[in-house]
Amino acid sequence: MQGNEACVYGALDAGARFYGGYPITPSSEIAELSAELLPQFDGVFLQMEDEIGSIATIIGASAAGKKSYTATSGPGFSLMQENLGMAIYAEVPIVLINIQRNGPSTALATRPAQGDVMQARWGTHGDHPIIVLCPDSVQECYDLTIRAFNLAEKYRIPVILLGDEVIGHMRESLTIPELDKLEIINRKMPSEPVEGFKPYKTEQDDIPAIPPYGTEYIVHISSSCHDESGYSHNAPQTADNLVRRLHRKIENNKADIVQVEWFGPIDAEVSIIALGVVSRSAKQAVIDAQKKGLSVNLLRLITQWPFADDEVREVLKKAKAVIVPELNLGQAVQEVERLNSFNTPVYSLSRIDGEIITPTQIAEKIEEALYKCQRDFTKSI
Amino acid sequence: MAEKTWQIVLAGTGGQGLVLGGVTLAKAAVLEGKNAVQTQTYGIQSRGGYSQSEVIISDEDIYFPKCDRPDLVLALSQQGYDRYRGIVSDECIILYDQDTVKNNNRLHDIGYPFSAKIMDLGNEKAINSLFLGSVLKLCPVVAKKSLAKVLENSLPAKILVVNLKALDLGYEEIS
Amino acid sequence: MSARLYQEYLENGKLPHMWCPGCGDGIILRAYTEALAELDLAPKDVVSVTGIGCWGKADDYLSTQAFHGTHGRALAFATGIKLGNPDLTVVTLMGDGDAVTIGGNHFIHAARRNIDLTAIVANNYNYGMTGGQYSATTPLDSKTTTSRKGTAEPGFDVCLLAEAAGANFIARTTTYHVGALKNLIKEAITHKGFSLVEVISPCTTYFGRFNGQPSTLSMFNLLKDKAIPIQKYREMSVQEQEKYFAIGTLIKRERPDFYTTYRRINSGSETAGRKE
Amino acid sequence: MSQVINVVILIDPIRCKKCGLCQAFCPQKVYTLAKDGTPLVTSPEKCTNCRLCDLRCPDFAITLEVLT
Repeated sequence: MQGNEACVYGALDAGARFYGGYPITPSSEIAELSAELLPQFDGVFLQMEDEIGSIATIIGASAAGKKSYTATSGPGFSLMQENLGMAIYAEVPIVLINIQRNGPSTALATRPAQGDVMQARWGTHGDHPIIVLCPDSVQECYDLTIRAFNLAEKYRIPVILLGDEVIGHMRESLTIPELDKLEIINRKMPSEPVEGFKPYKTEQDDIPAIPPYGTEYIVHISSSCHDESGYSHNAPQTADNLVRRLHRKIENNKADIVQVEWFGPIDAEVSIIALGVVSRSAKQAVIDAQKKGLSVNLLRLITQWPFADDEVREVLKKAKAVIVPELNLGQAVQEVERLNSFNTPVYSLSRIDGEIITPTQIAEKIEEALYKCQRDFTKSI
Repeated sequence: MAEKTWQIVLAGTGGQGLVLGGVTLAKAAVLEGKNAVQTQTYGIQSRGGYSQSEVIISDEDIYFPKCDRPDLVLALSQQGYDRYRGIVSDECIILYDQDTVKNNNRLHDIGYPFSAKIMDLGNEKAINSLFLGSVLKLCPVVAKKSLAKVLENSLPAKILVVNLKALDLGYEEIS
Repeated sequence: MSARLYQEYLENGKLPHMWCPGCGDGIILRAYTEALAELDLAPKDVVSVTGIGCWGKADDYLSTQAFHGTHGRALAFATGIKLGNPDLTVVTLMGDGDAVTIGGNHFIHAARRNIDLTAIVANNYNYGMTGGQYSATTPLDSKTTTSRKGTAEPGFDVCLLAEAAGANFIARTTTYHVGALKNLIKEAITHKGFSLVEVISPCTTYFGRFNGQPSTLSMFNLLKDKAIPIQKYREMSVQEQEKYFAIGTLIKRERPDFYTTYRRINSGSETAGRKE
Repeated sequence: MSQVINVVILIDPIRCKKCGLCQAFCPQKVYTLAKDGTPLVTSPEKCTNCRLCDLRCPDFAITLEVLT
């Protein structure tokens, strides 16, 4: 099965029943399979007029109670940015699958890239939290799509699944578990009386229990600054409280949200930090290095945002050198550098020609890093 | 053979069934309990542009999903041949269509008249079964009967016969 | 006769509203709430979807379910809401900017799909909230804050646009014709498929002032004089028609709405199970 | 023979923005305007409860109550 197809099966098993989207390479298989399967589950597939409408319509459907998703790629993802911010601010859970392609602009439409690392984090205007998950296999396309819906529903926030052309089109075996073995999280419902109900009122967990339209509760959902009632409220304190709470509900739950994978020996001289498809090259590089007697490991960031600060710091603290290979000119590496209070040499390895970084390229970087470590050590004595 | 990781590249032109061929091969491997990863590289043309399909088959976990050390490259177009001729190892077989590709006399070049043979068979769409037969003869990545099984599971009866015939022909005529 | 009162649909505590004296928006909101009351729709069963702009603030004063989205996208949000829960009555409240300028693409496609929802478009021929700039409905040669010497662009006819796109129910009226306004909104809501009520509404602060209509009353008198019932309008010569605009129910069609068609085409597929 | 009905017209001074529409378009001339534009109900006996002022008031400021 293809990665893109696995996303659709994941969405359906997570309970998604609404898709709104606009076809774009290399994500279109997600639309095609959704169009075929959703009616079989009493769901609706809608091909919208553009990506602005696509994200808007799934936000609407989610507000009406349907778990909803869309899929796109770079240019379409750019068009979705305004309403991505709307969903974050109004706390409407959606899942957005972005199968990254080479950019900027139309560029190489059929080739992979990881150029949207920062667009996924900061593409919409204003301060905002976001959750971004990064699959590296067909199995994870399925697993992480379910997880994306679970996190979206639990924290009432859009979750982005950030794949790339290779992961989206790659075919591998997929194991689909029994439905009753899956953990499926649904949004919490209010227990307050209908009279005087305030949809954006929160308890300690900072997560509002907003029911969908169609219950006895009256719900005001707003893209403008709003108080607990959901009605517009422009007081400075209201604006400040709202955005700080949105951040808190994610930051205070990083232990639940952030997932990483460690690969190779626990302690290593050289550590690689990688995302998505590139981590597959990195895994091969780790194995090849082991065969050569070199000490190399990999930290794979399954959750790309919020960033795995603690785990990355641990790597920076222990390793003699860190390599960050990515299919862009160095986006994730900036985050690694941000956390580098240990003066650990950090090497960026970039590729932006539409091909993926090979294990050989990483091996060369490992050797370069080790040589420099050796040389610095020799100089120091 | 147990520990061997095979890398097969199918290169040619969009519409030649290269992706389907790769998927068929990968499915046969999965049927035998092996791991398989299939990827593709294609342009913006659906028909007629350069296209390639890559398959990795192994008993072990497959990490890097692309063929960086191919065992065999099938070249059904000149572009496919030229793209790989300079970058593959000397041991890598390049199996090319001698009707459409001008080869460069590499040691492990093997020509076969795929275009002419498929015309003889009378169904151009069976070309992927033809080349898969030849690929299997040169690289025993899966048993031919596994591949035939995949075809039986996926093809309608009326075209299955010609595909099985193409598979056998491709297998028998290559040495 | 319904026992409901229009006040039931208002957040009375939020009044007085933010609109300028004499602004048509308040009149349209009044007619909308009155229509909901007469249709005996419970506020919980109605979703009012707004965009951005003066009329986009309408949800601030409504006690129905509400969705206040981004500029121009109200119909795209509303499409999702309606398809997410087809039992809801979904009404979008948009200005000329939301509906046919920044949101023009969603407008024609919502009409083409014939989504079962109602669009109440308050057309005041300019962007009131941002200070009176021209929009896609501003008539040629009108003075606005971005066309001090007159616009070089002709404006859209909102109803013709909806007609060409395929809407099921299309009506136009003005804020002077308050009885018709309420009745047309009622009919639009009950008519299955995409329904449009275009309401010509005076912007007394900007558009009127810049274009020779200095007061609220002169603008209302102009609406009274220029608006001609559709039957009478059709009898006019083309030259005469150019001086006026038609009001009333312009188009009424019975094309099946999107959801009905979608379910019909896909009927029988529900039996398939989950792929293993 | 016109039927006489008693209508009490209430104007909410907080909501009213003094646009003058009620006075301008009342078919029965029930209203007059004060110097500052405030509508005054000066001829309530003429009111036929047509409700045009109520429906046309942009500010939800007018309430008509029919006394029986």
